[in-house]
Amino acid sequence: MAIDHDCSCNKNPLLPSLCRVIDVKQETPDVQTYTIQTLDGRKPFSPLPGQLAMVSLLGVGEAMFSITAQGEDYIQSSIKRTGLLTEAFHEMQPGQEIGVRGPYGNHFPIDDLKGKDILFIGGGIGIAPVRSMIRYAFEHRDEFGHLDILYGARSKSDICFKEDVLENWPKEKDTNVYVTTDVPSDDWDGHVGFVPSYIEEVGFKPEGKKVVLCGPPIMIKLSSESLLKMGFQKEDVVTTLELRMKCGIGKCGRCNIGSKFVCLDGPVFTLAELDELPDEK
Amino acid sequence: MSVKKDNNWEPVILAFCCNWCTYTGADLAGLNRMKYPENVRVIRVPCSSRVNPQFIIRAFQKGADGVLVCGCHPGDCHYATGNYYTRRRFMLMKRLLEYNGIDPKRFQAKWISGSEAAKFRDTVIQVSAEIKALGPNTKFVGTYAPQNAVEGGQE
Amino acid sequence: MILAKKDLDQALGILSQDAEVFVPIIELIEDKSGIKEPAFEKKFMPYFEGAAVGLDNFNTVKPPKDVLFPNVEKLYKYKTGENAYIQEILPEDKPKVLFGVRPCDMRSIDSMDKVFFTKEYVDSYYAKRRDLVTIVAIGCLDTQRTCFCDSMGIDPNDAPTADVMMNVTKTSRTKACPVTGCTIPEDDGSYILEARTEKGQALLEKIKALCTEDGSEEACKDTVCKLKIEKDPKLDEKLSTMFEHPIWDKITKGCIGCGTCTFVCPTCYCFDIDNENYGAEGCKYRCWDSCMFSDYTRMAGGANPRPTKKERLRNRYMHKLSYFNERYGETLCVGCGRCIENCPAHLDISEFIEKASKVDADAKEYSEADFAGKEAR
Amino acid sequence: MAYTKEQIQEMIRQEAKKALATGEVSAVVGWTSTRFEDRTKPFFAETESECDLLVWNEYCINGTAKYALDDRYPEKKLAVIARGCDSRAINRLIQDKQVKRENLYIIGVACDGKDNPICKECQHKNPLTFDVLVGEEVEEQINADRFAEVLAFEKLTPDERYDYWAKQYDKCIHCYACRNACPACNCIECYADQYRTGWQGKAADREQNQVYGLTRVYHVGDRCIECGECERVCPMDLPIMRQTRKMLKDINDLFGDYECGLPDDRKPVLGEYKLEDPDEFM
Amino acid sequence: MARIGVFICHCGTNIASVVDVERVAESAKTMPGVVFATTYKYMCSEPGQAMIKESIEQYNLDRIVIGSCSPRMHELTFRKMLKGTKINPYMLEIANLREQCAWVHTDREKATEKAIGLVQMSVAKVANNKPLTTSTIPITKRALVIGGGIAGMQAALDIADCGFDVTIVEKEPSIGGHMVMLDKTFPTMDCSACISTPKMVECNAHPNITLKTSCEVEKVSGYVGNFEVTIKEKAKYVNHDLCTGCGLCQTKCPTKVTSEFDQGLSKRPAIYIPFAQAVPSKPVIDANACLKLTKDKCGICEKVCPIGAIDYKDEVSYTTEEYGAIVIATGYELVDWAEMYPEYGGGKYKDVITGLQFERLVNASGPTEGHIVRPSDGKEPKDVVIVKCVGSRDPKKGKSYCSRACCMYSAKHAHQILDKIPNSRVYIFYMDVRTPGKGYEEFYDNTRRDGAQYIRGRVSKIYKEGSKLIVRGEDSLIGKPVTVEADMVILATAMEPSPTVADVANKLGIAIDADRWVTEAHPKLRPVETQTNGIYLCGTCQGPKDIPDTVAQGSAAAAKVAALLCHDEMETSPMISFVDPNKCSGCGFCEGVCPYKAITMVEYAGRDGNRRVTKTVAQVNEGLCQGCGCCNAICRTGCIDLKGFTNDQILKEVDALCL
Repeated sequence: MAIDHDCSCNKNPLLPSLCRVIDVKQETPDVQTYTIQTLDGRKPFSPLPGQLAMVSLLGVGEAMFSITAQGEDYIQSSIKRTGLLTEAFHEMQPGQEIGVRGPYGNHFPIDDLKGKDILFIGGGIGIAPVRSMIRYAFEHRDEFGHLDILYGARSKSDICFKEDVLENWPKEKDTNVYVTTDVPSDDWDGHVGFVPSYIEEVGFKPEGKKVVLCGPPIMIKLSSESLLKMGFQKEDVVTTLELRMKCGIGKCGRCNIGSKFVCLDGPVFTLAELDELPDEK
Repeated sequence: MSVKKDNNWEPVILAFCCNWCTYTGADLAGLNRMKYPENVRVIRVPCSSRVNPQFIIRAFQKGADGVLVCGCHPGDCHYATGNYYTRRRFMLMKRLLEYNGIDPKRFQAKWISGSEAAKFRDTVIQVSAEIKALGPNTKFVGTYAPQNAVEGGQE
Repeated sequence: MILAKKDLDQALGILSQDAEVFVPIIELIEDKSGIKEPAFEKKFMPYFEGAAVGLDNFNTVKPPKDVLFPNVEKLYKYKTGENAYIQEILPEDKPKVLFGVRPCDMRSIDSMDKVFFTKEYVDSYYAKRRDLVTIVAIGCLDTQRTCFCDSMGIDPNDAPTADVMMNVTKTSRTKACPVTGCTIPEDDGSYILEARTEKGQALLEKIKALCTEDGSEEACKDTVCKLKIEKDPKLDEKLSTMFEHPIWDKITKGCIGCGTCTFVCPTCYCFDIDNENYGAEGCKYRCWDSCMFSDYTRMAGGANPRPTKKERLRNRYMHKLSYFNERYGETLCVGCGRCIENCPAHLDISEFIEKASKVDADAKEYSEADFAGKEAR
Repeated sequence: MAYTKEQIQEMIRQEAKKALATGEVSAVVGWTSTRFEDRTKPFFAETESECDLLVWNEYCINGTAKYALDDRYPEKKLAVIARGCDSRAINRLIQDKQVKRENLYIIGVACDGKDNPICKECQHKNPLTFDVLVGEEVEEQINADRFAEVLAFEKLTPDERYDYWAKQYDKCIHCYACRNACPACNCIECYADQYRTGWQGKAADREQNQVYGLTRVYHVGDRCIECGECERVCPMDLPIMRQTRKMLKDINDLFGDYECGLPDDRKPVLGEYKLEDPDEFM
Repeated sequence: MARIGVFICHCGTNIASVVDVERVAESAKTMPGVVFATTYKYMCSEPGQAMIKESIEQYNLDRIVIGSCSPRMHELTFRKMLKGTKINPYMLEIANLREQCAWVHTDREKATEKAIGLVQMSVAKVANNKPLTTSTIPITKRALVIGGGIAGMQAALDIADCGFDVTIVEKEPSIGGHMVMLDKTFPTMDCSACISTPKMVECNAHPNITLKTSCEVEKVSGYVGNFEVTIKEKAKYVNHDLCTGCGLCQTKCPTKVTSEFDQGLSKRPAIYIPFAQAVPSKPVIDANACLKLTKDKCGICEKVCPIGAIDYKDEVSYTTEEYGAIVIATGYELVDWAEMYPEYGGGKYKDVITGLQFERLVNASGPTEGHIVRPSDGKEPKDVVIVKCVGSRDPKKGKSYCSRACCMYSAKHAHQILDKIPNSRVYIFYMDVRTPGKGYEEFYDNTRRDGAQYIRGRVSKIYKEGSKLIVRGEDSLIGKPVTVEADMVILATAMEPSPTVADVANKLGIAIDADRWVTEAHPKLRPVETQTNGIYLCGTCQGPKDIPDTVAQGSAAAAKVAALLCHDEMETSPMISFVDPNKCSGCGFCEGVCPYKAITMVEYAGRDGNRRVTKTVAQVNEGLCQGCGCCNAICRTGCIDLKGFTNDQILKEVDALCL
């Protein structure tokens, strides 16, 4: 006898809804941000910060991306060109129809973060999921304490969301923004150096502070080490994982780490939670 | 795959033609206003040795009724030796396809030089007639063509 | 209810009238060249008149899971460009009967149910198929040498979650199958059928006329598995501490990285999603995938969290024996023995279970020689 | 005087121990027993005591050579116990530049024919390449009927042939055991795993199985060493060698006698040409 | 997703009269990726091109398909047009609606259907096109000429005169080749040495020419403009930097061996200058003959040399130099007739000689100082038989081709004999007389007038009776057997390529035919180029020819070289193969089938699983690759692909075929 399940009223979780890309923005030479809307001009769904969307380029393929921002009637996703599929994504033009399903996965622990100071750390395209949380914090500014944003990119031209990072966010109240690049360049007069060392250089104080950390695996690893060295607790640092995902609903099997599925139980984990999982990330 | 079976049925024949000989020969047939059946579609490749046998399988899978590979005569290859490899490759492939049940007339290879417009025309006429006599190809045709999905349902 | 063996074909015929009846059938692939003997294949396929039904004691190579979770399943079709659309393709409404499912396979379907029905999302495709299927399970009369379901806590004589349970009567005699040589009940034997659910009840209603109600017949329920293994009852917990154990290096060495074990496994449910295009139109489908394939977890940039067969096989075994327990509360290996029988490299999950049960979870070294006594002939 | 199985087994164990003792060898690949009497499994002996688990009997049927590809960039040598077919497989891998001879230590042992139908057709029971030979060489036989199966099958009508294969490909479950067991299938990344490039879909339906089946023959046909592993490992019992042998037969018919995996530096047939090759495309 | 524009050309009425172009355009609008489709009277016209450009802007197109005449006609035109737009010139496909549709069909309905199909395939292909860019490669302004015969010398001189450095590599101790052996040249009868030795001297003296005699090409790598050539210099045992060429050593050397220059008709010492006018005029030691080097005896030359230039310890040396272009001029040899024709005595009769031997006999500087005598007894022959086509035009025994020069030099030989030996009789057995050349027929006429008897037929046997050679053949004109008693027989033996050519061609990566002649890129239009860019040919390495043709080819090759070297850099075609090193297994099959040696196996820092390793992978040399794609079809992983004709593009084209 099969387990009781209600299938008649349940929406097919694998079926995307047809949406339209209404704007394409070139963030860096290899990152684009897409603004997505349903065909009738609505927001496809209302994700919580850190959640994922499965974006399907019909006829080509689909991939999971974090939702980096949302508005009244749109969501935004940023995609970095890494392979054949993302290359095809980068050929998208405004007006193009795509399939979107989601939102998937857990989200940043908003309730835990509320009332605390937050240090946001992003590296490269890793700022994309963090941005959704940063925006949430700004939208609910009074619910959070002091905000620090530390962002590192390869060079100035590789900085994603330049307007936000360099202009908008520094203007927000009670907010410090630190930006660094890996390599110096003529058009960059800011800090030069890698994120982990910059973290130590700034010398954030762990007391009453939560950390949201996102970026390439090696950056996460080294930054975590720096943070722990500085006295942050593993429970207070949240990060996101990225693995190959297909179904998004914890069924197809490939994104498991131990008994957890990144698409369903993740992508947001605290360092303490990650410690519990097998080393297969 | 819906089987196209009516009296007006025309086969779909794919011809891979090397740029330097056969494609030129086919162009020359045009310049000379020679006439041949409409059912051959040419894919231009630099050399017959560019043709991967997997393309042939793909063509049958996608519903081609016949496939033709044409290149320069051995010894005349624009790239010196390409068609010698072509020759070996397709001598074997032809037999393998036949072994798997594909009528040898459905896959043919021919050397046609840039001046042999008439040979190009004759080859097309002959292959077209042969395949027309055989009828639509049903072997290796994709069972998963999406028009099945569009028309029917699951399974 | 008692159904005489000789009436089985008739019963299947009746059931086939308004449902597709999947039953193990011995299919012959004739080799007309006469060089090799004709090949037999035993698989679950729709019943047809004259089919050589093989409800004997050999399990099918392919498990019955594809009736609920097909090898390839269309999800939706779409069109790009002008007049773009996305249109769901759900399975047909046709009811199905899975007839002759062994207890191990029945348990595997239970596991599948857990996967596809629980944890936030219900898989619409699986759900629809599952709802339309009535399952008739059969108690094993004999077991293969690779069968070890009773060591995994499954009774080879009973499948509690089936819609109908079917057992051979105690008085039934057996004989060797003239085709395959395996043990089967003689024609004058009979089956005892017992409905466990409403669906099952409805199914039995249809063949009631063929059955008798003889209370004196007793079901044969004393079958035991040929393969007995010593399994630590807390193996799942033990394994969860053994992720870095040296045993993994050793036991995965022989693996050739093919997908045989996953595709013949009744509980492997991993799938991939891909599409097939036809001009501007196309179709999204899902198909079985195997965690043993190198590209399974490989990411776009080339990095792979499970780069070698060691990590992949470890994940498979851990999934079967530990992860699934943690997530769904039961072991995912049902002891059907298919992977043991079919593994090209003769890897043996039962052997692993035994060894893992015995080893010291904290050992830093592992040698096969420690187990030599038991295996060397 | 011929050695007994037990004697050869003991010699294998001794050679394995010697190889490990040199310190240059990481493991010895051979066979060990399983819980079933009539079955052995491939085994990596890494310590002296594990060498005593190596067995030699008529059930040692798995190929050992392909394990050399598990580590393409090894720090130490891998010792491989090689029968005739394994040595040809090793030659195949060396000729395809996938392993370096110096990374292997080959313990050759003449094969007396295993419990595997293909062994009846074997023309090379003795290892062709080895560092040390265990026991004595055995007499080779010429298999005059090498292509009998192909010849018989060729006599069928095209429709019979197609239907036969279609049924076979209906069975195929796309597990790629044939590929992974085949010493000629030694690409770092198989075309069939490259779903993005669109050579082949991932679905295991008849269509994709046919595409895979034919492509496989084309890819390995001119390099097949006829070890029969593809057919042995197939869980669905597809007659895979019948396809590959067809190509081999045609190669023999068209381009002269041809056998692969011998210790020569002959190029695969499709990688070379002769001006005087037969031509039917005039 | 692509934004494709489709432009269907009427081509006046050429296409439009058979194909319903409007319907094709309408249909194209429904194809995946197409955002705009239109037709126009003449796409290739200026207004047509302007319209395409405007549409690109207006509809934000990123690639286009043009349905028009054959791409062989206007592909370049349209690519040039795209250079002025935001679209890369290679984001273009042309559907051939004229030559392969409208012109060959009459049924309007079916032709239109086909046209739609062709456009569909092009649309599917173009959607997968990638922008391609041409790259430039620098050119080393130096040329290498392999072979120092008349062809090589002529080529070298002409290149050098254009101001480029040239190196001549000659395997013999002197340049000059065969021409300098000859006595007179037909039809003008001027002295061969008199006109070739000045060329040799000029080569030696030319400031832009470096002579490398006793040298061979050892290894060639690189590609057009950038060849790296390793030259092997054989041991000479004489330090040419010191040697003054006084010749004393030659006169004192006790060893005498057969002279190659005199075709075996004389002896030379073991330390020798090959011939009097040799360039460089300095001796070398024949290591196989020298007593010192073979038996460690003698050593006279070292003792007599006034400046101590003898160096018995000399060794083979190698130098590597860079060149932008290479000319192969390895010349010919005569076939070994003795093996082919045992019925002519198989070499055992001394008085059966080759034409080249006769040249030495009749040459004033030859062994007999120009007296025509029998090698056997030194007597003057009266009856001389000349046999033509020995080894030529004889596919059964020799070569199937005609050696071209024999008809004329046989006539010349006849003329010389009749001129120098009073009352002599010359019989010429011939199959045909071929005299295509200025003044050639006249020369032949004169020879006949001089008294040479032409007998049409093959010689079946030559044997000796007493001191006479009996020549038996058949006069096919009268159909009767003929027997001639001769004092001497001259065989006009076939030319064949120098035995070294196969090796050189292999090193250069150029093709030779079944007879080992070097294959030219195109027999009509690219007669002095080889298949490989930057490698040219001239002279008899390509096929038998006479001196005027050889010299003409030498100059032609020089012109081609100069045309290349006068540029500082050159553009390469972007439609070449490329390798995905991450997928490459390094099996090297592609390397084996590449006709241009454009693929080499290189080390690459890749990954194996998650481990960093050094892999061996194929790499395509952009300068050498010509884009044939042979390597693509042999590659099992599909990791080597052809830009412009990628696997993906062709598969998509095939997919679109049956829609």
